[in-house]
This record gives sequence, C-alpha cells and structure tokens, in this order.
Amino acid sequence: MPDSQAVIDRKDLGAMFALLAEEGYQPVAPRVHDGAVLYAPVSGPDDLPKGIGDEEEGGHYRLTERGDAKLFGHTKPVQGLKAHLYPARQKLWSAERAGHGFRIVKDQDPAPRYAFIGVRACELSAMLIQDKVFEGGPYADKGYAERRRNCFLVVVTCDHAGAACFCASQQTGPDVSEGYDLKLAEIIDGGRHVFLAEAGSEKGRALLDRLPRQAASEADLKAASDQRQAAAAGQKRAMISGVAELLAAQLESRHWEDVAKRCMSCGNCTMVCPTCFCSTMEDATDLSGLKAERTRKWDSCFSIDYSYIHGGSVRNSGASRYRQWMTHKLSHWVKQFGVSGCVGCGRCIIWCPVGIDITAEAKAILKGA
Amino acid sequence: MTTRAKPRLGVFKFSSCDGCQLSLLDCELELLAVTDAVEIAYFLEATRKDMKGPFDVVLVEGSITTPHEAELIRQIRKSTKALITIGACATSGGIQALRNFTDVNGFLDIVYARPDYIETLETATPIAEHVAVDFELRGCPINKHQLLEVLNAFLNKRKPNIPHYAECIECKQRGTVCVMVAKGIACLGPVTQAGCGGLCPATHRGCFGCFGPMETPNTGALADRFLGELKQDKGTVQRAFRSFNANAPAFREESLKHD
Amino acid sequence: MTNRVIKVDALARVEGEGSLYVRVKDKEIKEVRFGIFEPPRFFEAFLQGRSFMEVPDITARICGICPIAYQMGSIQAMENALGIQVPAPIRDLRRLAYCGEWIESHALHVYMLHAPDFLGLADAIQLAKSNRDLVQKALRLKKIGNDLLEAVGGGRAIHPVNMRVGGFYRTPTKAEIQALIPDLEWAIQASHDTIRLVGGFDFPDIEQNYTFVALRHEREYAIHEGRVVSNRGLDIDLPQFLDHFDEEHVKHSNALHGFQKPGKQPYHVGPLARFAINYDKLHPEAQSSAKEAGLGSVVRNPFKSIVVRAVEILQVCLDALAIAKNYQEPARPYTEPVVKAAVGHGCTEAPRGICFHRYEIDDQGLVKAARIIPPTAQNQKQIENDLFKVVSANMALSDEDLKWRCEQAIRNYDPCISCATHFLKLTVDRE
Amino acid sequence: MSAALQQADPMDVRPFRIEKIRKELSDVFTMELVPEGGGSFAFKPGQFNMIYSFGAGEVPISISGDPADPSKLIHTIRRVGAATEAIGNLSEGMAVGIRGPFGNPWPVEEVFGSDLVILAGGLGLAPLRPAIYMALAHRQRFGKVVLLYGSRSPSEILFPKELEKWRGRFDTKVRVTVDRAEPGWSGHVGVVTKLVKGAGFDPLHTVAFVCGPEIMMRYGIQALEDSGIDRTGIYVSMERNMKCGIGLCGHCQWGAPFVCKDGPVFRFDEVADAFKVREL
Ligand SMILES: Cc1cc2nc3c(=O)[nH]c(=O)nc-3n(C[C@H](O)[C@H](O)[C@H](O)COP(=O)(O)OP(=O)(O)OC[C@H]3O[C@@H](n4cnc5c(N)ncnc54)[C@H](O)[C@@H]3O)c2cc1C
Ligand code: SF4
Ligand code: SF4
Ligand code: SF4
Repeated sequence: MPDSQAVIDRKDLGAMFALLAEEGYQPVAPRVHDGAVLYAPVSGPDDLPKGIGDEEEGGHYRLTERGDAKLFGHTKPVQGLKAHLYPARQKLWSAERAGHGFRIVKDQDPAPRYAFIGVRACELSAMLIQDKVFEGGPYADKGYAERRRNCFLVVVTCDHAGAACFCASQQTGPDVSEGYDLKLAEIIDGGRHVFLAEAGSEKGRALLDRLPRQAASEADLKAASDQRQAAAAGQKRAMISGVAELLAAQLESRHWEDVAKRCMSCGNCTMVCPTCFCSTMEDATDLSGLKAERTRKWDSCFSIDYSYIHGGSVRNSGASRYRQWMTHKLSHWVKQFGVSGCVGCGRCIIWCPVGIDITAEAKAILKGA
Repeated sequence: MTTRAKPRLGVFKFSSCDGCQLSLLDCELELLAVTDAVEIAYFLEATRKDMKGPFDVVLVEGSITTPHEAELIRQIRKSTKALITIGACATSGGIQALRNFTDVNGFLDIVYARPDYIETLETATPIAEHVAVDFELRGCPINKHQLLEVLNAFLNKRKPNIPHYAECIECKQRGTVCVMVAKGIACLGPVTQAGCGGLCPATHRGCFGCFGPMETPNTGALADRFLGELKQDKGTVQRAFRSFNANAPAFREESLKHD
Repeated sequence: MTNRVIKVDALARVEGEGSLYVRVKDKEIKEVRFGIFEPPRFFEAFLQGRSFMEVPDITARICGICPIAYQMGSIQAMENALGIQVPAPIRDLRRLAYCGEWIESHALHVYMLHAPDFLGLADAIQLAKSNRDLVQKALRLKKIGNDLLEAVGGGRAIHPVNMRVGGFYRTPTKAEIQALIPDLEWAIQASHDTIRLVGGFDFPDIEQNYTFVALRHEREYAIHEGRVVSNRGLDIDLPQFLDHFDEEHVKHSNALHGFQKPGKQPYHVGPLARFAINYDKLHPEAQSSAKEAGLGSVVRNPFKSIVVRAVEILQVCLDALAIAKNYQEPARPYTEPVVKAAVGHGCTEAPRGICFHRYEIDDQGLVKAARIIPPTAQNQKQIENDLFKVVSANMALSDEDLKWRCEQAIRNYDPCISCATHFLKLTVDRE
Repeated sequence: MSAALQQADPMDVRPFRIEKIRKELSDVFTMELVPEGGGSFAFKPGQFNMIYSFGAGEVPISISGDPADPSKLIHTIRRVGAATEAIGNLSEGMAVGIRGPFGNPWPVEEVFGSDLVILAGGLGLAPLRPAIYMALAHRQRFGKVVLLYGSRSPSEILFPKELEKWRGRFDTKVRVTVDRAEPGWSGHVGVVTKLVKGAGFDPLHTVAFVCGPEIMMRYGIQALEDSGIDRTGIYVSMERNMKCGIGLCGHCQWGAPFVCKDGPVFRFDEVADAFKVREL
C-alpha cells in the first residue's frame, strides 16, 4: 500500500490530534501520572511522555529517562484500553416501581468516541480478542460494541522490548498487520524526528490525506523494520509452546499448590490483563425501595463470590483459583474463542505484587509434567 | 404498591471512637431519607428520645472491653431482629485490642494513677465473639456508602453488595498506580478487604489495613515480600499487621510470627 | 419533697458515653458527678514501641469526631521533636483541614446536638419535621466541612489518610482546592444565618467567672498552633504545659480530670476561652456578626457557647475561603524526617478546646512515652462546677426539667467522651 | 428463540406478571408467568431464564413448564438465599423480570427412536419436566420411557400428583425412592442410583437425562455407565454461578465450557474429564 504510507514530521503531529478532535474524538494517549505511564485524555503531543522509558520486572516498575525526545519510548501503559472500552463500573439501567410491577428505564450514558493514540501491538491484539468475547458469540454486549465501533485507533509500533514482554512467542506482536486505522513508527535520526505512517482503514487514509506529510524514504522503511526486529529480538521472556495442550492435561499438577503458597489471590493480574473480561452484576435499591439500579463491575476469578453457588464456593483453595486464571488465559480460551487469551504483554507479571510470572509458572508445570 | 411499616433502628456504642456511628450522621445528603425510611428508636449520639426495643435493625459500634458491655450486648441481641456490627472495633476488636497482646494491668498503670478505679476486661473482643451477628461491616472507619448499602439491603431484604475480595481490586478499578510495584512502598492491600475506595494508594501511601483481612488472606506471602524485596525489618512487619485489626485471626497470627 | 436525686444514665447528643448524677438534700447540693463510663482504651500505653510515623494514624482513632486534633497534634509534636519546619503551603493545607473539622464538628453540634435543647425538641429529626429546609441547610454546611476534610485528607473525613509527619503524602492539586470555593462562599452566608438564628434563642441567666485557657497566635485566630495563654496572665510555650497543668483520677470516671496547678483549680477550654483570648484576632466580619448577635468581647454564660460556635463557623469559613483562593501547590508534599532520640510537644485547638501531646522517641523513632490531654478531660472539673451552679439556680424546676437543664449544661461543652477516655450518665439524687 | 428476541439487548429485563403461585413443598413454589403487555414465550426443554426480583437480585432458574404451551411461562423455585427468597415473597399480580430463554436444551427430538431414561434427584425434576412433557407428547417415537426419581423423604417429593399420573400410564415406567422413609411410606427406600438396576431398558439403545445435586449425578452416571449405557448417550444439566446468562460475565466457566451457553445440558462424554477434577 505505498500510497497509504507517508512520513509526518514531529512538529506536525499536533495536527493529527487537532483533526481527530475536530471529528468529535476524545484523544486518549499515554501520559505520565503518579510515576507511571497510563492511558488518559490528552489535548496534544505535549501531554505525551517525552523522553520517558520504563523499567519493568516481576512486581517492579519504574519510569526512566531515555535521554532522547521520543514520545512513545516507553513500552505499554499500566492498564490496557479495556478500562475505556469496558469500564470498571457501568450502570446498565435503573428501574422504578409502577403499579404492582416495575418499569425499566434505560439510562446508560451515550457511548464516547475515543481516538486511541499510541496503541501497542499487544494492546491491539487484546482488543481484537475482546471483540471475539463481546461480539463474536450469539449475544453481543451492546455497550462494548458501540464504544468499539466509535473508536479511532492509532497504533505506534515498539522500538524495543520491555523486560516482561513476550508477545513474540504469542504471535501478537511486535508486528501489527490488521485492525488499526493508522500505524506510526517513531523515528529519530540525528536532528530528524518523524513518524512513518501507514493507513490501515478508509478512516485512517482519510485522516492521513489531511495531514502535512512527505513521501517515505527507503531509509525510513528500514528504520521502522529495524525497530520491530529489535523489539522482537530483545524479548527475554517467552511462553513455552504447546502450553494450551499442556495445561489442559495438567489440571491436577502438584505445581498449583506451589503457586498458591506465593499467590495472594489479590486479583491484580486479572485487573491489569487487557483481555480479562469477567464482570459481576449488582442489583440495588434506594432506601425507599421504590427505585432500583443494575450496575456491572469488573470481577475477578480470584474472588470467592465469583464461583459461589448456593451452599458454597466451587473454588475455595487458592490453588484452584490460580489454576482457573492461568488455564483460562492460556488453554480454555483457545477452545472458547479460537485464540489464546494471553497477548504476552507481561502486565500480570509486572503488576503482581509478589512478581508471579506466568511464563515461569508454565515452564515449571512443563517440568513437573 | 406495598407500603411497609417503618422499621425501628437502634444504634449502640461500645468501646470505640464514635467514628463509625458518626458516619451515619455524615451521610448528609441521605440522612433525611434515612430518617424518612426508618424510625430511629435509639441513637444516643443523635437523640434524647430513648425508646426501648424491640428493634428491626440494630447497628453496633465498638468492641467489648468490660463485663458490663458483655452483658449489655446480650440484651441488645435479644431485642432486635437483625444485628449489624459496624467498624473495626465491633468486627475485630479495633485498636484497643492491642491490649490482647500484653498484660492489661501494665496498661492501666501507664494511663491511670488509680488503676483500682477502673473496671476492664483483659481483652477487647469483637461483638461476634459474644452474640450472633447478621452482618459485619468492616472499616476503621466504615465507608458511609457501604453503610447505606447495608441498611438499604436489610430494609429491602436483599444481599448487601459488599465485596470481600482484596483492596487491590478496588484500587485497580479506580485506576490507581500500584504503590508497591511502582514506588516500592509496603502496602497491605493484597491481604486487606476492599471497601474504603482505595484511598491510601491514591494518596501515594500503602494501605494500612483499615478494612481487615480479605476473604482468603495469604499474609505470609506478603510478609515475605516486605522482608525480602522491600527490605523491611521484622518489627515493622509485625506492627503493620498489628494495628486497627490486630485481633483479626489472620493478622494476629501473622504478627505473632514476627516477634 | 426536699430530698431528690437526678440521674441520667446515658447522656444523649454527646459524643461517647457518660452520665450525670446530682444528689440534693434539704435544698443543699451534696454531690455533682459528671461520670464517664466510656471504657478506657489505653492509647498512651500501646503507643509505646510504635514508630513515630505510625503515631498520627493511631491517635486519630482516639476520636472519630475530631481526628484532626489528634493527628495534627501528634504530627506537630513529632516535627517539634525532629526539628522539622513545614513550608507555608503545607501549613495552609493543615489549617484548611482543621477549618473543615471545625465546620463539620461545630455544625453538627450547633444544629443536631445543641439547638434542639433551646427549641425544646428531642432531636434534629423532630426539627426536620417542622423545618426541613433548616436541617437541610445545616447538613449542607456540615457536608462542606467534610468536603474540605476529604479534599485535603485523602478522600475521607473520619480518620483521614493523607496527613503525615513532615507534611502530606500527596498534596491536593490547585483544581481540587479551588473546587471548594463556591461551596465556601455559600457557607459564609449560611454561617451568618446560623449566627442570627442561634443568637435569637433564650438563654438561662448564668454567668461564671472562668479561667479561660486557649492557644494564641500572633497573626491569626489560633487553631492549629500557638502559645498557651490564659485570661489570668498565663502565657507559656508548650514544653512548660505540664508545669502548669495536670490530671488526676477520680473514682466516678474513666477519664482523668484536668486541673491547673497549684491548687488544683478548674479551667475552661473551648469556644468561650478562644473567643475571650483571641477576640482581637477574629475576622472583622466575624467580629461584627458577633456584636450583632449581642456578644461582648468576653462571654461568660456557658449557654451562649452555641452563639460563639456559630461565630467560629463563620470565622473558619472565611479563613478557609482565603486559603483556598491563594492556594499554590507546594514543591514537595513533605519533608523527609531524619530520626533521632528526642522529645516533642504539640497542641492544637480541637473544636472542644486545646488538645495537648507530648512524646519521647528513641533513636530508632520508636515511642518511649506518650502523653495526651484531650479537651474534655480538661473541662471535666469545670463542667461539674457549672452543674453545681445550674442546679442551685434551678431548684424550683421539676425533676424532668431540671434533668434536661443539666444535660443542656453539659452539652454546652460539646463534650467528647470518646476522647476523654482515651474518656456520659445524669443522676440527680434529691434525697 | 424468536428472531425479535435475539435482536433485543440480551441484558434487557422484560417484566412478567405472576399469574399464579403454587406451593409445592415447604420451601419450593411454582410460578406461572405471562409477559406484561401480552405475548407468548417459546422455549426448549432444559433452557433457563434469568429471573429478577425488583432490586433484590437476579438468578438463573430452569423453565419447568410444557414447551408445547408457550402461553405461560412456568418456573419451580427453591428458596435458598436472598434472591430466591425475594422472588418467593412476591404475590400474584406482581411482576418479576425475565431475561431468556438461554442455554442448551435436552436433545429430546434428536434422540427419538431410542429408549429414554430420566434420572432426577430432588429439585432436579423441575428442569427435566419440560423434557418429560415433550417425550410423553411424542411417546410413540421412543422405545421404553423410564423415570427414576429420588427424594430425601416422602414429604419432599416434588410434583407427586404428576408422578402419580405418569405412573398410571401403561407406556411409562415410574420409580420413586426416598433416602429416609416416613410413616405411611410403602415405596422404595435408598438412593436413586439403586433404581437404575432393574429399570429394564436396553443399554445399547438408551439415552439418559440426568439432573439433581452434583453428588447424586456423579453416582447416577456411574450407575448408568455400569449398566452399559455409553457416555455419549448420557446428558447432564449443570449448575454454576451466573451473572449474565449469555457467556459474557465469565462466572459459569467449568473448564472450557460456559455452563450458560454451552450448557446447562451437556453430553456427558464432553465433560466427563471435568467431572473428575476437584474445584474446577
Ligand atoms: C442453569 C441453572 C438452572 C437453575 N434452575 C433452578 C430451578 O429451576 N429452581 C431452583 O430453585 N434453582 C435453580 N437454580 C439454582 C438457583 O439459581 C440458585 O438457587 C439461586 O441462584 C440462589 O440464589 P439466592 O440469591 O437465593 O441464594 P444466595 O445463595 O444468597 O445467592 C446466590 C447468588 O445469587 C446472586 N445474588 C443474590 N443477591 C444478589 C443481588 N442483590 N445482586 C446481584 N446478585 C445477587 C449472587 O450471584 C449470589 O452469588 C438453577 C441454577 C442454574 C445455574
Ligand atoms: S495473561 Fe498476563 S501477559 Fe498475558 S495478556 Fe494477560 S496480563 Fe498480558
Ligand atoms: S498471581 Fe499475583 S497478581 Fe495474580 S492473584 Fe496471585 S498474587 Fe495477585
Ligand atoms: S497499591 Fe496496594 S492495594 Fe493497590 S494494587 Fe498495589 S498492592 Fe494492591
């Protein structure tokens, strides 16, 4: 698609934000907040984490100074975009008593129009997986579908791998081939700071057409491809192959008990995982008992209520709950949705307060098998 | 439409700081709705009207620290349909349960010149150790929104939407950056029950356990992290588990491991 | 009937549990006891061995009504021990939080706990029946106090989480503080209305020749720091506090009784004391509002404390507004303390009066000794003196009315019994 | 399911009026519902609805009525907790909210031509009743039809009148057993699995539908397998926590399957391994 490729100068990047805002999108991009890079509303490139990198390990994360002017020099933000596409708390409807019965009032907020800028390969893959979860089955989640349809996606490819990344082994990155509107690779070469841009949809092409741009040179294309290779080659972690079959056969592995000694069932891993989708519903009334409301909230398979049926919880032991999480991600998901539920972003490793590493646990199970 | 008779609410206090019952008065925007929905039949902090039971719902704040209190709570239990304990004092013993770890007579000498005037028990214990409790609402202090939710649930005969999972889940739902991972600050969140709204991490400090142990606390794993990566000493780890919910079994046992 | 006993086993509309017992024989008052049976909670004892950094979170739990008094008192004591001076914006934020606590606590007391006495009602719920708007307004005022506390205190008003030795864990943003301004402007108007309302109540004609003790600060109506000053010429620094004041243990109470040395004299802390000692530091708008309500520069009628509280609400609303308007985010949220063995003192004006702290810490920062003297303990002797006077002046009242009048006399002090046991029942015995 | 329903947001709750309430047992009742504003409700045997009691919660409940009569929606419910209590406390003329029907049904039509064994324990008879109605309506399409039902005690036998009626049919074998006899009980005593032996079906051409407490199902399946029925001929209905009923909330996962959309009725060979794993 040569005509869909072009180079945008750093100083013209603001125009992209402005055009998106003009089209009614709320730009959401990486931003430094409380010592971390998060996805948050931004007004332009000045809000981006300029020259900021990140250092990550199991249970460890710090921001670093890169010493350059890169705007997307970090790896991935703390939490995925699910917080925007499937918010942690959603009011589904309210109801009021009417006569002997009641009336449902649909009063959901209208779906926002987000332009996500700086989306990583793993993030995009996660979104495509959640599309299958929320829209791929016989029933769709209307809210998700609407927010998803409304959004504009600007992917920025990675130039290096974080220490927790293992997308290469999950085939979800660092290359990006589909599902985006615009793809950028950030290139700094001496004094030159540009973005190699490639449209991936009609919307993307239309936007690109309106931006000040130059033709992409061979050198630019090579720089972008070098970055991708570096990001792939730099990955220190990898998921073992055949993990789906392995775990399906290892439901009774002794290793689950071993993880349970370390795992606190705190649920952080499920909260930060960009594909985890579990939710619960709360029905509540006001004091008068005349008004009711239904709210959906993120839930976690690590909670006792999650598997509670009359008489008790199905998964009481920590071992069974960790097993549920890991086997669902890496094995059952494949049967349910045709893909793995893990995109190799490594967030669950980083944000586990005790640094439990899903790739290491998979290896340990293989060893014990 | 069904109209119901106004349920009678009683609010009682034992050893405590008053903060949890004050939470009821702090529901400023909803307070009149509460007084519309229930008849406040006993609430010393708010009314001179002193009506006797029976009650439909009683809220109990505070822990049992004197023989008189131990007797009184039995009477209250007999006079109410539902008994809800509110706050760390009532649900685990509260800060005053620190006495359970030492000899109370030593404490008396430190605070009072004439310890012989004071009548007190060796221990501060939660209400549930004395009488049956229908629902325990955690927190030091309780969260007023949770208090309203529990009252709502009892008045409307439904299950209160009060999660028992870890504070971390609430913290992440709020979108707070984990202080333990990103700043190396010790945080009790992974073993503490959600409910406060994730205040401490959002204020850049570690959770210090106001809401007591979560449903399945793995305190050992967290203590190992504190002692290891976070380089804390044993005393600090012990004190972390020994605060407002020191007497909650999981925290008590963990703190005893770090003598 | 010449012999009578007036008894209130459990005093209502006070914070915590206390009792009142008066025994009268042949028109002569034999005994007056303001008893505090709230069980002891031993804070001073279990503070020993805790890190100085944990102390503010623990002392907050002495009282849910005025946690700031306990947090800030201990924080400032620790800072005093370690030689930390906080910069101006931090000091402002602290004062702002304290204004919040005063608004919240005073609004609660004036409307919900005390006003029903003057209106002959059992509680504010009755008041809401006849005047729902008034109660709603009172609740909004109270809420504004709590909102201030939440904004500065890290999201909750009771046992806030944000205050620490050296400053704050996280300082609020300018936007967060400025968001409070419209409500504060409303609160100023509401406090004027409050002063007019309570200024119009009927007050029993009783004057006491009090020894007033309060903090005094050179520039401001003292709230969170100052020297300890009395209307009888005392003017001391905090380290001398214990040379002049002490507490003793009486049998009918789980709280210690405070007194001034020598001679174990009672003294009075709280709004009347502050007003008398710091009248000149009141905001002009608060001063003129006080005048309009008929207050002189010293108020000796304890029943008029409700008016003084209302004036104080106005004072702190004005203060808070000024702070909110000028707020600039500090460069750093806190100064990192450097631990050493030391002794420190702290004293602040809790809504009910001065609250004194003294700590001794070792070179690890662990507490070796703690001493906390809350306002209600200091007022206890004085409350009993007032009761004596109220009973002798009202012998003609029926038991029920006398009882109510006595309760009211106690509520004049907005006693906070939870604090005092770190500290009510009326019993009037007319034999 | 009708196309219109499929298009509606599956999270939308439809109010249904309670036409009739019948007390079945001390803690079990049956409700007859009709849609507010009219209409009918088509479903397949074994499917369930999410039933909402105003403000009090929503729970999955199987449909226990006759699939041939879509004019009324029938549910049989045991009071066990907050939400079922709240539903149970409603009276005739009031409304509940319905979402559904959801789930994978008993394959009654698919197994025409074979012998049919229905093995039910306790309240498990309720989700099986629509299948029984349907099988009896097409009685000639089956070989033998055997209903084996176990209950804890004679006073806890669900639908006794209907059991009596079915027993009266010459073309159907009905066996009822209780764990504990009471005075006046002259029938079988013992666990329901004991009835399998001697039920007189042809194991090579038999399909079995099993529903009851999980422990009863384990033993029941064992007994059916012992009698020679292949696992591909055994169907079970499972219960797991459900919040959405349509595979979006994750709660009902049981290994790979979602009980709500891949079940609640499963062919046993597909879940036999899962049955063996504790706390799955
Ligand atoms: C497919 C299927 C079919 C079933 N068929 C039947 C049947 O035909 N008859 C029958 O009696 N039972 C049936 N059950 C079981 C029935 O669903 C449970 O007994 C019921 O869920 C118990 O709910 P409870 O609230 O009464 O009990 P509890 O034990 O109090 O609660 C159980 C669950 O109900 C939910 N809940 C309660 N209150 C709320 C609230 N305020 N907001 C949100 N959720 C709340 C929660 O998920 C909770 O975990 C079936 C279950 C399944 C999965
Ligand atoms: S399981 Fe872990 S590595 Fe995989 S997508 Fe989820 S958070 Fe990322
Ligand atoms: S794996 Fe880590 S993050 Fe996940 S529940 Fe266990 S301790 Fe928490
Ligand atoms: S900050 Fe504390 S509560 Fe929040 S996720 Fe981290 S460990 Fe959990």
